[in-house]
Amino acid sequence: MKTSKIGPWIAFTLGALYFIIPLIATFEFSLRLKRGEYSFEAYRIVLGDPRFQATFGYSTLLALATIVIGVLLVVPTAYWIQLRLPKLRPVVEFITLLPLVIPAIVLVFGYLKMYNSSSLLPLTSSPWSTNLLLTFGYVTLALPYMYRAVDTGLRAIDVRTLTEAAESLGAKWPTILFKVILPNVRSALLSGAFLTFAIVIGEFTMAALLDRPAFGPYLQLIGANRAYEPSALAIIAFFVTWACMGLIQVFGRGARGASPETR
Amino acid sequence: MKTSKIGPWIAFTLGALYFIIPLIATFEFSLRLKRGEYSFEAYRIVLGDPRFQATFGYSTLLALATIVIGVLLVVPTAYWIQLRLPKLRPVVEFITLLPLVIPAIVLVFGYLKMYNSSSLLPLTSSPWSTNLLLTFGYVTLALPYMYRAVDTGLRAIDVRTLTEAAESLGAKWPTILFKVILPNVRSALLSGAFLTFAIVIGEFTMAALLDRPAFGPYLQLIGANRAYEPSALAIIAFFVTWACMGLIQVFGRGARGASPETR
Amino acid sequence: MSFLVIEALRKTFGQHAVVEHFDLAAERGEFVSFLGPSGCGKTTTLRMVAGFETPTAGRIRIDGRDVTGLRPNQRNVGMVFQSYALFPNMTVAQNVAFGLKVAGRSAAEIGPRVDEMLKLIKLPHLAERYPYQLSGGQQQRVALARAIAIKPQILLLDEPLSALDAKIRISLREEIKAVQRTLGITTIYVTHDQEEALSMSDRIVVMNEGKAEQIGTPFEIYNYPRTRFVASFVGTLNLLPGKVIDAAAGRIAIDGREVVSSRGLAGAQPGEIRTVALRPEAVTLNDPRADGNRMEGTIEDVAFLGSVVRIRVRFGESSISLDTFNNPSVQPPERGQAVTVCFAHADLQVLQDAA
Amino acid sequence: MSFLVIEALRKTFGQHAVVEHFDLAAERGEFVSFLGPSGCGKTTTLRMVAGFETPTAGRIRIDGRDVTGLRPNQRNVGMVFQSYALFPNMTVAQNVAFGLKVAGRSAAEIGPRVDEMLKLIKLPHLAERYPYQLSGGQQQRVALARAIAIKPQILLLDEPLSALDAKIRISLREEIKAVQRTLGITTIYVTHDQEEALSMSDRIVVMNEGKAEQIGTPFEIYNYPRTRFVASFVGTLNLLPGKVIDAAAGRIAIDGREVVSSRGLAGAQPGEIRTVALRPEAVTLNDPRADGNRMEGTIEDVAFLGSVVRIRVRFGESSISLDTFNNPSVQPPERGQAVTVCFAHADLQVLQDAA
Repeated sequence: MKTSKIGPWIAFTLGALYFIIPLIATFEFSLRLKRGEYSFEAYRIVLGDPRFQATFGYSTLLALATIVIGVLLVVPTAYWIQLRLPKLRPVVEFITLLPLVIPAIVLVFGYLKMYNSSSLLPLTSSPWSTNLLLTFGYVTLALPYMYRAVDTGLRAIDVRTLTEAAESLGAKWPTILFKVILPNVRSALLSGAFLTFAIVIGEFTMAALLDRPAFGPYLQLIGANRAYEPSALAIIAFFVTWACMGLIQVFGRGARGASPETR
Repeated sequence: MKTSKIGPWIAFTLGALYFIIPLIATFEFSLRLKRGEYSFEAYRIVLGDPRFQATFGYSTLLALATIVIGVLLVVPTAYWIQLRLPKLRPVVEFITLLPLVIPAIVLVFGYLKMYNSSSLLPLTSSPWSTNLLLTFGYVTLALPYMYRAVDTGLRAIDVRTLTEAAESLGAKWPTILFKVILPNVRSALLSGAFLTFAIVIGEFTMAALLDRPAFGPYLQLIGANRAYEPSALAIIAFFVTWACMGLIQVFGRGARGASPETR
Repeated sequence: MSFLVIEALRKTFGQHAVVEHFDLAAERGEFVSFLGPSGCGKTTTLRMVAGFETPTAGRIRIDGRDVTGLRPNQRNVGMVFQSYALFPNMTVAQNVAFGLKVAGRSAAEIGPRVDEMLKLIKLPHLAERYPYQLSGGQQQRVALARAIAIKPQILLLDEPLSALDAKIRISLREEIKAVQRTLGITTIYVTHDQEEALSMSDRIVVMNEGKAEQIGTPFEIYNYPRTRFVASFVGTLNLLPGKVIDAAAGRIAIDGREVVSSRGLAGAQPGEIRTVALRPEAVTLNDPRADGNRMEGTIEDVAFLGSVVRIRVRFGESSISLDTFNNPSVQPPERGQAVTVCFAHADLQVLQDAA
Repeated sequence: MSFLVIEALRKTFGQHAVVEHFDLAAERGEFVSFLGPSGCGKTTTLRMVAGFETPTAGRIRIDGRDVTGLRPNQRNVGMVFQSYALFPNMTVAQNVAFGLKVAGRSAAEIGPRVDEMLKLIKLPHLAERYPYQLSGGQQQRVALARAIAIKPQILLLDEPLSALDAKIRISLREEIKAVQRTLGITTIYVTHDQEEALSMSDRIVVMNEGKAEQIGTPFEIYNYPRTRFVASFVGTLNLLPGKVIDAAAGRIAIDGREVVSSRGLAGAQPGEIRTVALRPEAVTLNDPRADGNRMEGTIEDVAFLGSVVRIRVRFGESSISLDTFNNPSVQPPERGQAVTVCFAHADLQVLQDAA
């Protein structure tokens, strides 16, 4: 039995190298801005660039808006589907998977056609409303991850029986949702939120097509015109997302520790 | 109880409209190439374009290669993790989620730095080896979906007990894998494969940065230079992915019908 | 009028009727069990009383009030689930207090009530624990405390012991019964375990394929089953083919051996084959004092069940199971031993349906 | 040498010893049960015999061959799991044939063997069904057929009946026992249900906290438990505090009432408190013929268990449970009734440990 443990470790190591080697190469390159020595000069330049600060701030704001709208959309839907309409579950799963496979470009074309300045909802006519449109695009993009995370969280706690137990104790919908259901999927929600954050920060196509000052297009701009700074930016972007993923793990583990399954 | 069924139906309808209206708007627009009448002229032009055929064929080939490599990578890993190293599961899940949050642009920078023509593995030095590099990029990109699909499939059948049952009946690893495990996750595999296919067909960033003649860059090229054809292409891309998703549902349902849980 | 009245209850899912023609009248403080195999409709019936399922037809009245159309949170019923269903984010005390808080009681009222409940289930020392820190048996006791803390009109239990180990099942069933008796709360208990139903209930509803086959006290259900299903589901009746010899005298032949039943063979023709039924505990082995029927056979199987030893004796084509009490000073008999089984004329029932 | 020999078996997970000092010698054809509460190490021990867990220390020998280091597929053991573990993609017949195919038998050999197995479990008509089309009980019978089709040296069953309904559990346990006896296959059966272990086993290993507390026949385990854990886990012993009056004469007072034990009170001082044990089936109610101990009390509880009626009689601080057979012509006694309980001097055991 012991020998068969080597196989997965090899697979695991290869998988880790597959991601880590390009990362190290990029990092090493990003330190070489000053000829003949390693320095963080590229990072200093990038972090001091006002466009970096502006685009990163803009994307962060949009990410937070996306998370709020996504949570309000996904939690009640996933809860009701699980509780009352389990037969609709494959349909909803299908819908939440659509954004994965409809290229972003198609979605944006659709939006542009639908919301152009001569339409009923001229969302592209002002920066503010274009921001709104972009946020909705991001909600769509993040939907699969948010839905999966929340749905998995809900499945882990036997929503149906907990709801029935609360109902038989006299509780009404708001109480059930806020006192019984939400506290038990809090970590799933956070995990979905961080994933959404990471996706929005790195997104390029939509922001570029709608011509908004987001972090993704800035990343590409720098990438096309500079040598060492893009590597530094890539490393920064990686660490931001990495921090998000780390937080997912922390919250995910916290939830598992407090759930009866792990006893 | 009946009133509470309206809520999810409204959510469901809104969700559906959210995707369907842009789609219909795009479709309607794509029919207007000939002034004053609806026609499929844009589709005729697009489908007759040799570049469409070439790029679509290229992307299909790459998608198939991605699926094969992905399956060979993911199935044994997921199986071993589930069977012998359940403690590694969060780590592996973390790794498989990385491609979602590391912007494609970072990965490609890494690859370019690592495999440039002066490196040990000069993969970008010939078209053939760049194709290989792109395929590996796609494998990375599709990893989360493939892994999730296979992992869910494996979880549904209690791999561990089935493996032990087969082992106690004298079976060795190849028999267990090919006679017991694979037939029971076939539909999960297919679902992961179709999702991979849809993703590769629509991917833009990697193919563009590595300068390969894939369908995604072609889509963007047409989008930047033509009026009605991009809409037609978007609709075609949508139907290809839709067909893939439909197949997922068919196979997914077939699997559920044959599993004991639904009795 | 009875405290809980269920009239002509019916529930269909699509074409399939899960519950049909279900009537029940339970008195205040009564403990009623729904007993039957999986899929017999017992849980669906309970869920209609709780309000989780809407009946297709029929009425449910609690204390004279028609609750058929009310939502679960308007019914004031306490529910205990097979899976415990404790709120994982709350401590034991918070779980028990939940229903009281929802009802808007003051903290001064809730505190003592929670203490009282935890004392009742004998877990006052675990008030600050979380559910995942408790054993299954403890979790189910907390679930019981939570359900009764709100002083429900009716307590509903849905196979509460099925997920527990055999030993804990028995001790918890005594505890549930004691709590129910102490509070005098009207209770419906769903189970597939005949021993649970027999030992806890004032009355049992034996269900099969959506219908109540028989309603009666455990004593009635066990000793006077009205249908063949009840007879075979509850207890371990010996069912044997007997050939009628003389109906008036109650003489009948089992496997060629003549026996007598004093419980009526009305209308049977000589030579007719009838099913005869015999409780295993009505049969004794090698009892010199017994007058009545005697049959000679060979011991085929001996199962030591603890306080009872179940012995199967074979006679040609048929066999009879009989129960004797374990006696520490006498080893149970061996397989293959020749024995005489004895049973009273009055204990041999002849069933109405032809064999 | 015995057929299955387990020597000084030990299994630790990290610091925690799950199984310790485990020794067992089972003869060819013997049916041995591992009985104990959850977490007592019984399943881990079984899994070490099957080869799914590697022992930390100790040896396992089957028919003289040391199998401790062998992989499960080299051991020729048949395993039946709680969750059935049938291959969902194969029919019943294909499931049963799996082990034979793996062993490379010819189709001409496999066909008849599968038919034979399906006949043995009485499901020959379901050969072409898939597992999901079967009930739980049928699935478990197929799992049994699959395990024995390969003619294993040892059959291992891991709580095979825990997932089933009470009624099916009883009928399946008789079937498993019958199949085991027909084939004469050496069997280890893991369970937490004392009645299962008592009724099926030739010998029982009662386990607690990773150790075998007692190994013996059901009769020995039930009637002569060696430790307090065995006494309380197996059966339903009455344990009462008694105050020694005269050790030599065996006189002792229970709740102020003097009784006599003929089973030895050696070394006890007058006035000392000792625990006395009494089996419920050794006690009778209002028996005028009985000579021996008599105590007067009040009926506190009556539980109708089917063939047995369990009555609890209270005397001041203590209470005694007793078992009587159900009698269809006599209603069980009522709570509150005054009664006399009678038991023989020989049935009153005085335990060695102080109360």
